Amino acid sequence: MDLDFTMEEEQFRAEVRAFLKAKLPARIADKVRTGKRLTKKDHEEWHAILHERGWLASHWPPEYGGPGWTTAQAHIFDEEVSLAYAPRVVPFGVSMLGPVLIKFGSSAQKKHWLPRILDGSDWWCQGYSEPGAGSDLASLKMSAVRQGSHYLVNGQKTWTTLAQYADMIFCLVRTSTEGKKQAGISFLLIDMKSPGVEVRPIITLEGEHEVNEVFFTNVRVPVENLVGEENMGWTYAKYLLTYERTSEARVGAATAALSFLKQIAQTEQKGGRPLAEDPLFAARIARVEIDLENMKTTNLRVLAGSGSSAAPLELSAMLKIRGTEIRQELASLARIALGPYAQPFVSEALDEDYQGAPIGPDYAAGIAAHYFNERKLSIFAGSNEVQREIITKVSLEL
Amino acid sequence: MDLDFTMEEEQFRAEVRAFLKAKLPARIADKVRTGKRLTKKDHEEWHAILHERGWLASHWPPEYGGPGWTTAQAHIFDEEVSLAYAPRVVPFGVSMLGPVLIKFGSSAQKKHWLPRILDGSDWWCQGYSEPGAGSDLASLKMSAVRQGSHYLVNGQKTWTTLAQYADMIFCLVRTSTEGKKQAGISFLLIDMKSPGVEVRPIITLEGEHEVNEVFFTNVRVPVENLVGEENMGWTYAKYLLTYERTSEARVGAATAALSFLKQIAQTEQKGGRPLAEDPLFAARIARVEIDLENMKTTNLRVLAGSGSSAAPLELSAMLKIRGTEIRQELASLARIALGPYAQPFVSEALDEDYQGAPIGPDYAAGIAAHYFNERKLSIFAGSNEVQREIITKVSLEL
Amino acid sequence: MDFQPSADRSMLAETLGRYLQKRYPVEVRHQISSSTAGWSPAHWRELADLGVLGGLVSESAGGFGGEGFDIAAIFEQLGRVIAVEPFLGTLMAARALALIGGHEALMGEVLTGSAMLAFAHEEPTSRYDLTSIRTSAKFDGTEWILTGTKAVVAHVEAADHVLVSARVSGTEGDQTGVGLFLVKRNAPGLSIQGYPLIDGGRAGDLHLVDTPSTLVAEAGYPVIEDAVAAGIVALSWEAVGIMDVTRMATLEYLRTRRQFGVPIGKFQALQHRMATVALEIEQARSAAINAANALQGDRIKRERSISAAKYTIGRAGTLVAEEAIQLHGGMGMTWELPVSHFAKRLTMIGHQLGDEDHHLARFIKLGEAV
Amino acid sequence: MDFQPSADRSMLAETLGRYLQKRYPVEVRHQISSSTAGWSPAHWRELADLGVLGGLVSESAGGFGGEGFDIAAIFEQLGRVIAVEPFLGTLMAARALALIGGHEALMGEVLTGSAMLAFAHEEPTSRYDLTSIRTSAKFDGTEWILTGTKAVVAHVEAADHVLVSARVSGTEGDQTGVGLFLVKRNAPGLSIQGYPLIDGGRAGDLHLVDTPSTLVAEAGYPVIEDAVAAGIVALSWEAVGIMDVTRMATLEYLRTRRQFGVPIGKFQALQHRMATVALEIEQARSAAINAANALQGDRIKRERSISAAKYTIGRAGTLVAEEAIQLHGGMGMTWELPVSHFAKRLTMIGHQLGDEDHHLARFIKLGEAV
Repeated sequence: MDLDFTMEEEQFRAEVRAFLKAKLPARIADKVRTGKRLTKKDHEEWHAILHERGWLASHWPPEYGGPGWTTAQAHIFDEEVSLAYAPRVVPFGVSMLGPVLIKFGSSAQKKHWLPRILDGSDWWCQGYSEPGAGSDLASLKMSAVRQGSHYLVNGQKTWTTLAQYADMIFCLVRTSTEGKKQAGISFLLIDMKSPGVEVRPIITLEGEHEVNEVFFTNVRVPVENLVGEENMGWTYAKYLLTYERTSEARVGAATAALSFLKQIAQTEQKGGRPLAEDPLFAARIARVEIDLENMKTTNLRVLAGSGSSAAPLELSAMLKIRGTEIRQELASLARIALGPYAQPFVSEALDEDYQGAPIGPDYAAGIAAHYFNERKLSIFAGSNEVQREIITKVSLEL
Repeated sequence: MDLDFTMEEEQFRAEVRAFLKAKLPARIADKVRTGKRLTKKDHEEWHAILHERGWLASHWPPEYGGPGWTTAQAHIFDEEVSLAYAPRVVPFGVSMLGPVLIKFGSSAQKKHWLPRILDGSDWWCQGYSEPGAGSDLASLKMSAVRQGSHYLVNGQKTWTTLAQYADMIFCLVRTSTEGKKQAGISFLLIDMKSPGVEVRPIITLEGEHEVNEVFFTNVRVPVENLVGEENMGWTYAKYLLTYERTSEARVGAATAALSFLKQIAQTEQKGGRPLAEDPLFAARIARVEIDLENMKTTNLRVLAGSGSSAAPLELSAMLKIRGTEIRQELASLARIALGPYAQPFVSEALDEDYQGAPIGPDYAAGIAAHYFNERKLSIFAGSNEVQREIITKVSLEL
Repeated sequence: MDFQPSADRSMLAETLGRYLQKRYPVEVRHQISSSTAGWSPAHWRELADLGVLGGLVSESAGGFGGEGFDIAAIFEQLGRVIAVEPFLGTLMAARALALIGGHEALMGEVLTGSAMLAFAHEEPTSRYDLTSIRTSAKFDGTEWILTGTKAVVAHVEAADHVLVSARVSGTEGDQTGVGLFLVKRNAPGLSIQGYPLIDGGRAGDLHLVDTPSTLVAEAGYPVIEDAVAAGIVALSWEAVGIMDVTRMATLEYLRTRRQFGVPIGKFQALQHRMATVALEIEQARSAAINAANALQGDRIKRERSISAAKYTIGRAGTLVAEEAIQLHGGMGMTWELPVSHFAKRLTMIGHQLGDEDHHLARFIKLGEAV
Repeated sequence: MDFQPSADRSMLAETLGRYLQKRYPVEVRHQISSSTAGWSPAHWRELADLGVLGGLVSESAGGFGGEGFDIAAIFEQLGRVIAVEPFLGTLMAARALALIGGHEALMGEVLTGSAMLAFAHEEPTSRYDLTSIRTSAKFDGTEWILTGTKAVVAHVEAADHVLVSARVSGTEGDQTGVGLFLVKRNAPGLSIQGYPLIDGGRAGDLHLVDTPSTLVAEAGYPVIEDAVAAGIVALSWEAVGIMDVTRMATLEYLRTRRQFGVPIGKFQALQHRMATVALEIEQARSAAINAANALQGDRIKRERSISAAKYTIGRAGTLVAEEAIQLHGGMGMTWELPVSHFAKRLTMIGHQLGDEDHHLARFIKLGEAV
């Protein structure tokens, strides 16, 4: 057993750092660090920078444009990118659809869509949840009826992140109502510019527009946009969900958030000394820091244990739960650290061009909103209750 | 609204204190405070002292020998008795069977049994749980078949506290297997000296003999020992269980345990200062102290709200949960406070006549054993899971 | 012992509750909250006319209440509709003036709703510590001149007069040497950086540069402590009101939302969590009762009960808010559902007048003094 | 990165595991535990013959192990049978001697099982603080004379030699001036108050009054810290072994015990709690891996990982023990079921070499040093 990285791996880390220092725009990193709003352009800019270096799709095989990294390298990259406060690459194309197409797509689909994901031609979003199908995803109703060379699609998706920017959406749709509810689902790629597609914003509790409802009314989708076989979509979805969960450990992001929290706790004062020295607050930070240290190793165990990214289901469910708990706790502690200054919230202050004076400490503007926004972590991508069901059924065999 | 006690009530408190000072044997109080073993004789002695004063059956109506106290007086008495480290009166006769007989017993039963409870002629124990019927109490199997002037009883009870001392046991028995499982249960009083009754000790994890299995083989029980009507025992049992739960708040006992914990924390040293000044340990004590202060008021709300001891089911379930959690936490903190000296355990050191030198601080001998023993609190008298079911069904209507 | 509210208080709570339930539904609340003012002078005037403001202070100061359970009755109702009106600042400032005595004219205007008060004590670096006052007060021979900054003063933009604490002598951390001053909203050297709050309504940072003021108490600390204690009783009962509504909304959702073919309230894991939520709410209610009961009592007992309550409300409030959102699933994350706003307000109560850790440490310290 | 144990370590773990599973079932364990000695010289000798003891120390000291993952492999197996044999004291004392060097003859006897060591550092008032040493060492011109008391020394009655820390200079709390001494079991002035432990086996308080001894290290503190770090790696892995067995036993009970007509494992509220238990065990395993990995490293990193692990094991251990008892219902409270003894041992590991609070505070302090 050896948890330490090899010399080559540490060299790679240095290379990543050098790249980030040279290429990550300070303007963007600063936004990420202080919880400011990223524009569509910000995302595209960083996407393009990574693509240019060939480091965008870290988990793709080299033949499709992946960098061919080992698990350790991918892990190091994730950690460094987060610590440098780079934006998270919007995952729907690169991290979600990409792997599904690579594993289940036709050659034509791979040839057409994968390069467009890499070069940013298509902004993808994900059409999974429906109003009546949240945790019970397989009960989804949005229908696709084959009519010759196309499917006629009707229904609704919800919680669709950044659909307002998207060119394309990949959807789970019902192509059959026979047999088990999981059996009649297909995986379909839909052009957001198709007639009959309508996006309506959902404003979240902190006032942001990040997620949407997407309505489909008699939308025509060419049959070549079906991925894999008809009625086999559940298999692809499960593959993707496992993938999504593992990535929800988000070790790098948590490490960066911890580092930011420590800075705040050094700056905020309590009784004439840094808040970081208050025994109760210091204990709160230490507890989550230790949880994170432990989770880092659990994460490495998953990565190393599998040799690939397909992790044992139990540990990956645990990583989703603990990973989101840790990030929620970090968001909570940052909020608590602010004291009374967690209350003010000027939404425009999160925009780049905001000219107003900061209210309270200059890092305060987005922290409470971020805390409320992060409540989503334990709800989305398979709620933490669903993860406990997975642990119960799969591993505990109860 | 007014939480404070009246002048008369405070006068009553003074009277109770004077009585305790004069009559509670120091030898016995010391055993209770330091977690030493109480003998059967100790229990009987204290029982007789209370009986002599007329303060034994604080919840019985005066016509049966109760003191005729108000709710507030009973509460004050409970608090003072606990704070003085008096033993808890063994509840099976006085607090459990007594109220059932008073409410559901025949005149003959009341006339015969109630005085014998008061004067200690009969030591009662409780025959509820069976090996296959724990949380699912109503699924009990011990059978009583009517044969002329007696019932023929067969079956087994378990977790029977202090059955080794008991003269009598009150049992839930099955007199019918028709209809719902709750419908065929009767409430029977059985002489422990009857042929066919066998008591076998259960040794608990800390090595104590407090609970037992009781086996019944063709035991003949006179029909006049049936309480109330045949097949109506579940009603009486539920009445008793509510009673039991309310008392499980045990505010007085918790207050005494908190006071003992604080003494320990003042004595134990950490870094050259009292452990009580360690910020993390002080926070642990303060959290449970606040929980207890809150529960005291919740308990008073239950008592005052009902005007009698029959509390709303929801709050009484909450009191059982939080009351046992608090006492478990107090036991846990006392254990933690001891540091390494929680480990040694000389069982004989808990006996009165033990001559050996104390190991570590003189209060240490029984603390870890007490912690382990107190794990039972969340299991017995309707496990805390069963209480949550009650809250769910009765009050939340889920 | 008596847990029945008095007839007067029941009537006050009923009157206010009926008004708010009818006239202050959540859409109206959102409108008021997002308005430029961040509160509603019209409602304020009506509530004053209903006599609600009189419940905040004692008879001797022109009101008819001012005891812990009067404050409780009012703020519980405010919590049930997450009202954004300037009750908290009014309560604390008016209570302070009432304790000091005098100021009858101003108090009269306040209770009829024609003058507005704000209470400005907390500073940018004081972090809930009531003695951590840097704002300075100097007597220039003619009048008292204040210089300093007060942080996140609730509805300060709305105030005609601001009650400001400032250091007359001593250094930060001393209880002695803290005076209380009345500052007019239009006084020279006074400026306000106003802003909306994430849980609704508005507050502001109050900047004072050589601002003339009127001294109302030279040894102001005991008054401040008492006023803050009343503020904490108020926040605790506001939280109780919010928690009760949140609990009902969540139960309703659990009973109606279906997943896997059944209402999600049928899932035992969620049931047991709701049982814990319900239990914590009852504990919080008891803590709020204790605080209200102790408000009139001996100082150490009062302050211990106050800190115990704020700690309890902080802990329970976070649990209730987070569980309400979680059990509502995605819907709990939306602006559209009222529950999210109840959750935000509940969380932010933890940032007013001291958080969980602050009051736990304070409870311990007060215990050492016993 | 490599999470595969080496072939040597796998073999060691397998050999030991096979032996213990076969020869050390719980009835035998109880017998040994309640015997006068509180351990089994016969098993000890056999385990020595199997070469297990050699895994405790490095090659340079006559063993073949001594790294974190060697210790891990051994103690995980010991945990799985809650063995009461004197491994912990032997590990710490032998590791200390190995670090100091020399003492080849004694080490040889120890590794063959013919001499027994104990490690006596903790004192009645030191409460896990490694620098809180009052036992005094004085050189009387001929030899070193020790006076003081050592608290709850594991299996001290069994020892032929006790490695004792004592203060040569400085005062309580100094890292400097702490020496290490070897004391013979039959030395004059040495007495032992021996006793059984609530989780099995025996320990004792060691009283020294002008007891002659042999100095083995004058600047002993770094050696003590390292030996204790190794002890914490050992306890962490013992706890991991215990938790795995406890989890399996509880799951088995949940699958077979029926209430309300179904196995209680079908109740979702219990399922979700077991999921949390399983999660915490995996986190604890990761913490134990981190500690084992760091044992060979830089001091601050090592001590942070050590304190993080002991904190984690303490927290997870209490949860696992308490949930195991609770989910077993009344049965978990009985002496008869092995799970109660696993729970007791798990709980008591929290009382050895520092509890949750101690190591959390230490983790924070070490962090400030970074």
